[in-house]
Amino acid sequence: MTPLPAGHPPLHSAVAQLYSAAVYGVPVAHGLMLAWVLFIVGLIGVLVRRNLIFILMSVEIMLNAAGLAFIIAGSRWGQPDGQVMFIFILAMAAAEVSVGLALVLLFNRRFRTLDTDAANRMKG
Amino acid sequence: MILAWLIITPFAGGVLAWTLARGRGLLGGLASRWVSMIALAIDLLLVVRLWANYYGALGTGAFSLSGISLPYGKWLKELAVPWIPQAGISIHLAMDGLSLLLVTLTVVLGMVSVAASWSEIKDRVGFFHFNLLWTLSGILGVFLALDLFLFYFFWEMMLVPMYFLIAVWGHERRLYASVKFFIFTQVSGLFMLLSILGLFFVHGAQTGVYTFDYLGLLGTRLAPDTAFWLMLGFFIAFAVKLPAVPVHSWLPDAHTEAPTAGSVILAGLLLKTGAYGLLRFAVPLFPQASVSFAPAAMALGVISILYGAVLAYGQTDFKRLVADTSISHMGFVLLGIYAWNGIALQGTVMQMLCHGISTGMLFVLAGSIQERIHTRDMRRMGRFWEKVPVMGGVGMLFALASLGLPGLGNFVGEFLVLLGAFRASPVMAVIASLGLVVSTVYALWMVQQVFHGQPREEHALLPDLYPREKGIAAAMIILIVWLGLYPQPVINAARPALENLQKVRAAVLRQTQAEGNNPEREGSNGLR
Amino acid sequence: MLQLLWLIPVLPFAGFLILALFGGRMRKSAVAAVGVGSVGLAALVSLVVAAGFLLSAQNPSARVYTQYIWTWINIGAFKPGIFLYLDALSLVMVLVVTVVGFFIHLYSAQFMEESEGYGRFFAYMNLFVGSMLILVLSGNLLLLYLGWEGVGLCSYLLIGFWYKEPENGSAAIKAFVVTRVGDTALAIGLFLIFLNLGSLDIQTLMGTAALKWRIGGELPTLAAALILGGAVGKSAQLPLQTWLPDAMAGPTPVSALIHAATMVTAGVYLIARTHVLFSMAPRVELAVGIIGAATLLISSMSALVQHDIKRVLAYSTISQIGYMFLALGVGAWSAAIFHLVTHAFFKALLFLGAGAVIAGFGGEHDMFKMGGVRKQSPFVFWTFLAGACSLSALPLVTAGFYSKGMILFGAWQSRQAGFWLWAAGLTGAFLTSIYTFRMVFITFFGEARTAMAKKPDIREAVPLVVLAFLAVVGGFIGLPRFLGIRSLSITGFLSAVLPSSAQMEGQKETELLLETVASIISLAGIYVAYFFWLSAPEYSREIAQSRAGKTIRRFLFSGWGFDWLYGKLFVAPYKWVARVSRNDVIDVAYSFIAGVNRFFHYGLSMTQTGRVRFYAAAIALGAAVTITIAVLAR
Amino acid sequence: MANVFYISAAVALVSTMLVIVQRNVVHALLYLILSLLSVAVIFFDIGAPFVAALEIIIYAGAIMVLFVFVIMMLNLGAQSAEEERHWQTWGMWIGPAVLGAVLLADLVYMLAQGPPRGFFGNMGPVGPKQVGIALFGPYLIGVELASLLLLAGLIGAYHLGKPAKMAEAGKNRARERGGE
Repeated sequence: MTPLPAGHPPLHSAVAQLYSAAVYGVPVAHGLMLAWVLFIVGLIGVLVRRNLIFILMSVEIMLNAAGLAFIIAGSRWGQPDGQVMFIFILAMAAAEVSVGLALVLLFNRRFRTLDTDAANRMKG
Repeated sequence: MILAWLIITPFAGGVLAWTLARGRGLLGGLASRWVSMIALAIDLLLVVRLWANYYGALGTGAFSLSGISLPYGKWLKELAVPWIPQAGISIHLAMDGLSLLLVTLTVVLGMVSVAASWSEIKDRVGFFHFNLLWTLSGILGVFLALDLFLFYFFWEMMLVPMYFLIAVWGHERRLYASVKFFIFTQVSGLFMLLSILGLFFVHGAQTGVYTFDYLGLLGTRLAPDTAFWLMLGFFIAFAVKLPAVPVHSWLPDAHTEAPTAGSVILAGLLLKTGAYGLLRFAVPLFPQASVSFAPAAMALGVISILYGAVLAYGQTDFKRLVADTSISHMGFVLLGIYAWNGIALQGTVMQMLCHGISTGMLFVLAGSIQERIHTRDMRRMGRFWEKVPVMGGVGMLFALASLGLPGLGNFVGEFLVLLGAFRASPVMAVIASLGLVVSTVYALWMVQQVFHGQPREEHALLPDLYPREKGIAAAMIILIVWLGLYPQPVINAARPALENLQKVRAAVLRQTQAEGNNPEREGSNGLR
Repeated sequence: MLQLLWLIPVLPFAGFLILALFGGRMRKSAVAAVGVGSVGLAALVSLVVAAGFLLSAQNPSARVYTQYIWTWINIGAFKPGIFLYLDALSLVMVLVVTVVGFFIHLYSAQFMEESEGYGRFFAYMNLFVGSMLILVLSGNLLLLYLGWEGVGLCSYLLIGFWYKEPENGSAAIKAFVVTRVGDTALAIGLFLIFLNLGSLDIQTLMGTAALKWRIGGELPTLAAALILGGAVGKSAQLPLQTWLPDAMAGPTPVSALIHAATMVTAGVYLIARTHVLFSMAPRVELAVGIIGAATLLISSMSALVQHDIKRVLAYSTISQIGYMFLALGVGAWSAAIFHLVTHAFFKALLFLGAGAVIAGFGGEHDMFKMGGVRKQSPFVFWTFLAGACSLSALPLVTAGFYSKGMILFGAWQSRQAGFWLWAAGLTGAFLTSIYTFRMVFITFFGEARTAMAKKPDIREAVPLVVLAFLAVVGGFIGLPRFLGIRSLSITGFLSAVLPSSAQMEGQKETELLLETVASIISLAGIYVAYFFWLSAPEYSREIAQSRAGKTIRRFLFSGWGFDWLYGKLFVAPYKWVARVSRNDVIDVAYSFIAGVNRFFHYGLSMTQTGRVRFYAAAIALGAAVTITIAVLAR
Repeated sequence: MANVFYISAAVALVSTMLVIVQRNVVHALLYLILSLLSVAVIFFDIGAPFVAALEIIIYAGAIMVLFVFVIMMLNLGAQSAEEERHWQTWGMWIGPAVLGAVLLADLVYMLAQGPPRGFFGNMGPVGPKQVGIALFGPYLIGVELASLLLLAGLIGAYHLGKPAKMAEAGKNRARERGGE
């Protein structure tokens, strides 16, 4: 049994735990499942779409899903760390999108298309 | 300090040659040629001075021929400057008769290769001479270094410019050849590095003195197994360079594809570094292991002799044929080193020098033929004697040197090696003597293909040797005949170093005998 | 006067150097002057030296003169010097080499005039004479080996002198390679001798051998056998005789000088020189005799069926050297040397005469296309006839008769297999006179099938006459003892160097009897030749046409199939190995390693499609697999 | 509370799926904003009001606006949707769908083996103050790194976004230098 974190309301009994679950919470499994499914959808998007902007969007979805997982975990323990991680992810996403979109512009200028398959010059 | 100058002069000359040639067209090329020639001429002067020193030392008795009290106690010249004292690394150069001989050969062949590429190399002349001189500088370093770290440094330093010589100015398959050359030598060099480090740590753990100095590491006591593996590391590196048979296959490609100067340096000098390494490092550092390894090494030598000759006979490419003969000739060197007695070792030194001269000259000839008719394929040659009698005569003479005709230097080398080997192992010597027969076959076959027989293709422009080439040929002929008829200076110069090797062997044998009486140690010795 | 000794080999070498360096730019007369002159001078000097040698001491036969020039190699124990050693044996050899050599040079001055490469020819010839002189004058085996290889080289160069024909080239290579096999045996012999006796100095080593080794021991046997190997190669004896018939590709004076008079007899000289070793190895000595006997039979049978006049002479040379080996094998050392000398005279004469005939017919070698030379050029006929008589040992008036007689007598007296060796020699003598006179009758008699275009001039005539004279009177230096004239005896002269075996002192009656038998045999042979090729040629034709005749003929013609055998046994396998390993079998292993690497390289670089989505898919797939494994493995 | 979570989750899922199947970029972008908003609702619901706000301001606000700008600059419209129709075929979905199914199966299997115990969203809100304290306390290094990352992104975007002419000129200069 893991010790409860600070600030956690005391659990009087198993009954009380069940009750609080029913009233106040959602099972962690469900939250993680949501994050996982969102992630998979983003992944499918990356794999399916050829348009560079769609791919970037799908990457955003995946990042967001990862952030969601962190938030849920932080919420599970009532700790700020999950949110801190989300902020880092946010910062990273911002940087990624700015560079990524600049690349999109460059790509379009160079190839006159947004089709990623057009740029296969790095073939080995 | 003269030793350092010997290395620095071509080093600096190379840089200067490159700088002068940059962006100055034909004139710059000429300047870099002359700069290289002058740098080597300065080296030659230094070498002459060293010979004068040597004969002077003979007179005063400071460097006596007959024997030296301490092993490697007295050098003709020595230079020791700390380099990285924390790791026991110093710039320790020293010269005895053996190094003096090889240094002389290096400088002479260096000049020959500059002269031989005078009209052959037209592209990036400055960079070419830079590489050429740096290779030479590395080779000189290898022949002089006494610190194992420094030795390894020079060992690698001669490879990279050599790689460029092959890869940039080579013939059709130059990239393949240069990469193969580089991989073989580099990988084998790494084995040696491992062994050097192993020896460094073993010695350090034993005595508390961590040093890379050769004199310090001499006589390190090693367990038989350790000694064997460390020795093997050195042996592999040197055997690849030599080359001995299972690890020879880089050589025909590299020699064939290299430009003339590259082939001359490869055959004449680079191979000698392997033999020198065996004589100077692999054998004295691990005497016990070398004694037990000797039969295997001799067998490799014998196989090289015969296999190289067979390979040579099968070739149609002039340069490849000559390259394969190198395998055969260097087999004699390997055989002689591990036959390990005075006669065989002297033969080894003679063979090293004479092989450098004779094969070097054959490569120069191959280069001048290629310059004239743009092919090395012997099936497209024939009856050249008619048009180029001087070249024919020179080619014939060096083919004869290559087959070991008495009166020319190679005979002395081969005969002494075989004589010494006969003492060590009559069976091996007899098999190796077959090399005399098969070498006749390939050498005469070559002459027949190129200079005699049917002209198989018309070559309109086939001028005889130019004065520059005649000069090279005359110098080489004089050298090879001189070595064949009066090799005594070489023998005398090499004697002290070789006598030390014999003392090492005698000590090992004494020790083995003493241990043989001790039944507890017998088991471990019996294995090898 | 003896101090001039060093000049004898140096003069031809100097001639060689001058001709090699400047021969291309010299006029033909100048070339001839240098080429012939240097050898002529050497001959003069050697005559002077000989005079000095003979006059300087009470007993010239025991005199020895050495001239130490410099130390060649000095490695502690191993210290062969370059020094000349002159005793009775080497004096005889020097005289033969220089005098016969000079006349052959003189002959060549005309013979080779039309041929290109005049300067080259004389350069090689001079080099040869120099090397041969080094060989015979050398005081130690290593220097002898130098001369030995040097003459082999010149033989190669001169056989392939007309280098434009590939066949000449391959004949030359064959000659060098086959003799090199023998040379290698000799080299191994040198190793063995040096390591066991501690010296290569001939006199020292023979002395040491006599002290250290016992007769019939293993080491002397091995050493003698290895030296024999060298001798067999150089002297074209069984089993290394195959190169000599092909060596006839060279110009005829070369055949006369190298392949008849001097170089091929070097093996005989070597064995005589090291006779102490052979006497200590009786089994090898017997082998020498047997090899000689077998060779002389085999090659004289081959000589019977040749068409090419020079090949007849080549096989004849082989068989005559077989006689010398026979003599060596029975310990009749001086008889061997005697035959060597007379053979040098008459065989050189025969070759030169044949050369004149060949040149007369415009380079035709086939005897059956010649004929009638007797009428067209009586001068050539008479000189040639003198040589032929000497070769077939015509009784009393020819040199060959005395030398061969001495050999047969020695064989008869020999303790080891004496009778059989004698019988073989006698059979050989019979065959010799048959093939010799077959050659004479076919070439010189009958009607001329072609007209002779060219007649010898003075430069060719003088050598022919002089050699004919020597071929006739040369035998008087070795008259059999029953004639009772002992003034000039080669046996006596050589006795200090080559001990005449005790059995040579046998009964004079036996000797007389044997000489008579030999004379009859030789005359019978001549008659047989007369019968088959002159009086009743249809018989010989009939025999040749019959089935068995054809087969035997082909067999003999090819020299008993030795070439075929060696081709199958050595040449073809070697070529096969060379062809197979041409691309370096061992390299295949490395190529395999490289190939495996390259395979992976290609495999991996195929995944390098350059398409982002593909990479993403790969990442996703990898992640999925990893996660699945992690999940399932929990 | 739980109901809010489930409803938002459903909205997020559906809108996200619609994002990846859209042909029109702008539509897809709008669905993405919807998805982000619903996730923000979840955040708010489970006691993370600060990040909920950030999600809306930065993600749905700033980043998506960046997308819109780019789409405008590229002038993507009807013809790009037409292009998309070309590119999208049913076959393309198979592989990724299988991959997704495998990952989903992993998840289901894992949950079946033993779901993580515990609940979330019942701890009360963790406010901006706490987050700020954590951020500038133990995670200070991370903040610094994030700032560096943003700076790098800024410079990178600026460099990449330079007008074509300047980039070309630079390349030519480089070629001259290299080809010498």
